[in-house]
Amino acid sequence: MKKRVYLDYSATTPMKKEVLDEMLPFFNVQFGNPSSIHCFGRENKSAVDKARSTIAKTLNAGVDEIFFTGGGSEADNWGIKGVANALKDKGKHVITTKVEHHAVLHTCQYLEKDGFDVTYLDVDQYGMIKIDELKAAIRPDTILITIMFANNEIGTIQPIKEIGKIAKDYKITFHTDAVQAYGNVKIDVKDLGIDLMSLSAHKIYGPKGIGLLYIKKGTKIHPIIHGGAQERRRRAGTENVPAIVGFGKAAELAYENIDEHVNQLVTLRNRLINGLQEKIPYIHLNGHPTKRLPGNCNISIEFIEGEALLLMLDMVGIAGSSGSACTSGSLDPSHVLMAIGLTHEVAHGSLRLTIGDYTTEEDVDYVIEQLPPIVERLRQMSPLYEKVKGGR
Amino acid sequence: MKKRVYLDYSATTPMKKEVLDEMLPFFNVQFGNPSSIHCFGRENKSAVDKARSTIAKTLNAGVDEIFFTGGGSEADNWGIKGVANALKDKGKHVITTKVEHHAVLHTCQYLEKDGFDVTYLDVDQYGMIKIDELKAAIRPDTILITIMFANNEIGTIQPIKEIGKIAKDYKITFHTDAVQAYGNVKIDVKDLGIDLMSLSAHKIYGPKGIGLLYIKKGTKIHPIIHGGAQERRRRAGTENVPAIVGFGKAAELAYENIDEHVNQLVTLRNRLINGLQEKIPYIHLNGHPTKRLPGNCNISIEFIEGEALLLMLDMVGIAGSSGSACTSGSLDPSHVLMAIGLTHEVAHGSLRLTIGDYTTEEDVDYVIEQLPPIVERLRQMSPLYEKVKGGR
Amino acid sequence: MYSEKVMDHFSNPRNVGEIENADAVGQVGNAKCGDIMKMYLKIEGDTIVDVKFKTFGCGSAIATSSMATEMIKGKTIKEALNLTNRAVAEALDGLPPVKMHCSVLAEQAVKAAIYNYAKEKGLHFEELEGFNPDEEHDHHDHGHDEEDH
Ligand SMILES: Cc1ncc(COP(=O)(O)O)c(C=O)c1O
Ligand SMILES: Cc1ncc(COP(=O)(O)O)c(C=O)c1O
Ligand code: FES
Ligand code: FES
Repeated sequence: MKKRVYLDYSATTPMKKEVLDEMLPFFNVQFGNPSSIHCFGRENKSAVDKARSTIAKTLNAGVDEIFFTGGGSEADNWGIKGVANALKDKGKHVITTKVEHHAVLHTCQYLEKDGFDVTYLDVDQYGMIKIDELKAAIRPDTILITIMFANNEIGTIQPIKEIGKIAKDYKITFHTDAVQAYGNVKIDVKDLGIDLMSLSAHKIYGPKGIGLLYIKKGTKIHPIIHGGAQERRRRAGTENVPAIVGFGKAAELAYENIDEHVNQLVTLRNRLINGLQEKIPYIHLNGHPTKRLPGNCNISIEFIEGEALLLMLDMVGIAGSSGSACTSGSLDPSHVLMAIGLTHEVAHGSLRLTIGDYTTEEDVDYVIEQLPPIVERLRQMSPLYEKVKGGR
Repeated sequence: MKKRVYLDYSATTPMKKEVLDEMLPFFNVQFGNPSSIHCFGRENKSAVDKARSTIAKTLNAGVDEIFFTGGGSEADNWGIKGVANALKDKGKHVITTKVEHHAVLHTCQYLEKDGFDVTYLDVDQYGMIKIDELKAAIRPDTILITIMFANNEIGTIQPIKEIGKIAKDYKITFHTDAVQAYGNVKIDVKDLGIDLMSLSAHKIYGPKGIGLLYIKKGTKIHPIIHGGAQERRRRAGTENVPAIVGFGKAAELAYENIDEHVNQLVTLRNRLINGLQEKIPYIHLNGHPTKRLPGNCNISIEFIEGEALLLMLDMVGIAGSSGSACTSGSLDPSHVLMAIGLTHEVAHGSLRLTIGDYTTEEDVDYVIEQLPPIVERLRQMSPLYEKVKGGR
Repeated sequence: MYSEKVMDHFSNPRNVGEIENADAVGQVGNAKCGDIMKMYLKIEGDTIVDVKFKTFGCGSAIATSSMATEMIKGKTIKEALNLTNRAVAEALDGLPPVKMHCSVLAEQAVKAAIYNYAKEKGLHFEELEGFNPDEEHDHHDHGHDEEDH
């Protein structure tokens, strides 16, 4: 078989075998509806409770503060719209950033159509918000601050504890999208002052289609999926028992040796970044040099375009992703790369390679070997490159 | 092992082995994100497309009219709130029934808080709406009719084609919750005049946590989960590939021999109903005698209470469900049983046994043998029963 | 996502490069996605005897550039001016709807080169009437959002 190197762990991860094994009985043996009174249901209720408590422990949260959803996007939508609807009589101003995931950004834009006012904070060249600007944006009618924990494209980790403190001082609800941070950063919701937090299992070697919203006790929020009395009446729908069980197992695995996992990722990532920087001219790293996700390498490769690059990498078996307009179907280059001040052209040539638990040193070296000639080939085709070769 | 007879197929079903087998590779081999450009993603995109097309065929729908969701409840919420938000400038009146699933009912109640006006149609003793009353309820500002295809408690199947015709005549969007009907009734969305329809995979031997909303081309509807560009920009969130693939397989199996499946269920169900009616006095069938789901048996057993009954059945390994307040956590007896005119006491003593593909004649006979003594025991404890024995 | 032909022209693009002392050079940018294409023509009489391109753009942009150069090489100027983006896309066995706009780049780059050539030589081509090489073209179809936006 052709060599295949998966470096798109931020997009999604393979499920760990231990996770699948844990899930299997719940598909067709212990399949009952946990809301049912009979034993087919009851035994499932305790499996769900166990997963909930495992996850709660990894966050220093209470078991009654964890609410399962159909994924990270639903959790983001719920956190934001749920608070906006619950507090709209108090105020209609929301603060977020320009670098949020679309699940947050588009939800905020929808709120704007609905009469809310949203401030989108700028970020610096590393993708960091400025605490002063956050403070300055706060108004008497601000009801919600939603700022992501770690960025999915460039990996930058925001100063969550400082934000939490400000939110608390001003008595504003604080939501954070921690979909990328979970499993890669230690998170103590109490210590960080988080009121609401979105997570998704498929980013931590768990199943797709399951996420959760952490809701600090006492936080005012409406449901967005109405119906049955599941999740203590806050999120309707028959519990996705196998997925919840899998999420619990994945969370357990992620946090039982997180230090080791982080070290391994950082080592491999630095090898990759250094290797590429040595071999390819006119490239630079996006995101913060140190306050970044352990597995994230996002580089801009000047004079070339991301989709073409991904296609060529795919031909040699390397799977990555790009912030190029041409890959997104939306025709605008990544809003994150634009927000950190890249030009259209440079944003186009960005490549995100994200490392995970199954990445090996060999994989990294294979990329360091394969990427330079591909870049060179594309640059030879590029009208932008001529000038440089002549000019510089 | 103790005998275990599962007769709660309307609550949820075990996943078929063929469904699980089809899903397995997508957990950790073909695990890519279908939105990605590389081969890990692309091969998944075609798996999703295939499932979408299989399901579309069972409904006589277009592939571009199927939108996957995180379950039946989300689909109901989306169908209703999505249309309400899209059409609120045209009107704010919605028509539904008193016997809808909570996912519809509570969503409509939420709309009422939001300034919408909702008419809840009555039903007759069999749980059927009256077409005249539907027509009479229509107003110039009616934007949506949402009436379930088949009832989850009593199994009654509504006159969907007539409703579809009226909706069309009056140019009102028509949504139907077909979560219980799918796989048990042949559904041709074009012929029936359905604009929007909610389905859920776990009721047809597919996975939990996956459903869909059928959206007829051209229907005006807003998203409720905003974010990424998945599902043609209408429902954000990384596609739950294994679950979608499983849903597709379950749909295929459900419709490849639906006539046989229905016959088998009807035969067993009638055996159960007749057997119980012969052996137990003071019981009667709820729901329509003929226009009902093939696997549904819902009987009211006078003078006893449902939770106690379920617990005793559970002790002999029989899993059923009840419309009793005591099982629901809400303390109100089933709104469906109240709507068909049962008294509080009688509603309390209702038992729903739902038959499915793995139910055998033996299972049915076991229930016919076990239930009468249990009922007798509970009746002996009941103060209501004394009077009857004395009086009649 | 892409047809085999697109992938072929993408991975083995024909006529990549520059022509020294080209008779005609045109460069256009795509307003939609910010991509750039540059076309070099060698013209003898009214025939295009050689053509080369350089493209900063996606797989589809590279493949359409390559295909367009093949389709106009050896053709007359008039024939080249009649090349439409649809014809290029068809020759590639089609493009995904969101990628149709990339093929517009190829059509425009050819036109831009000939436009510059005509201006320099004082020639007039009725096919170029109303053509403005600096105008950012935006009128071609691409994948559309659903009705609800
Ligand atoms: C009629 C009906 N509608 C909606 C639902 C909700 O579906 P889900 O559990 O997939 O959210 C159910 C089942 O619980 C149902 O029976
Ligand atoms: C930061 C961030 N938020 C939200 C999401 C959405 O999560 P999901 O795909 O589970 O809906 C993702 C991943 O896609 C993400 O990276
Ligand atoms: S050139 Fe950018 S999308 Fe094709
Ligand atoms: S008597 Fe206990 S809940 Fe009904």
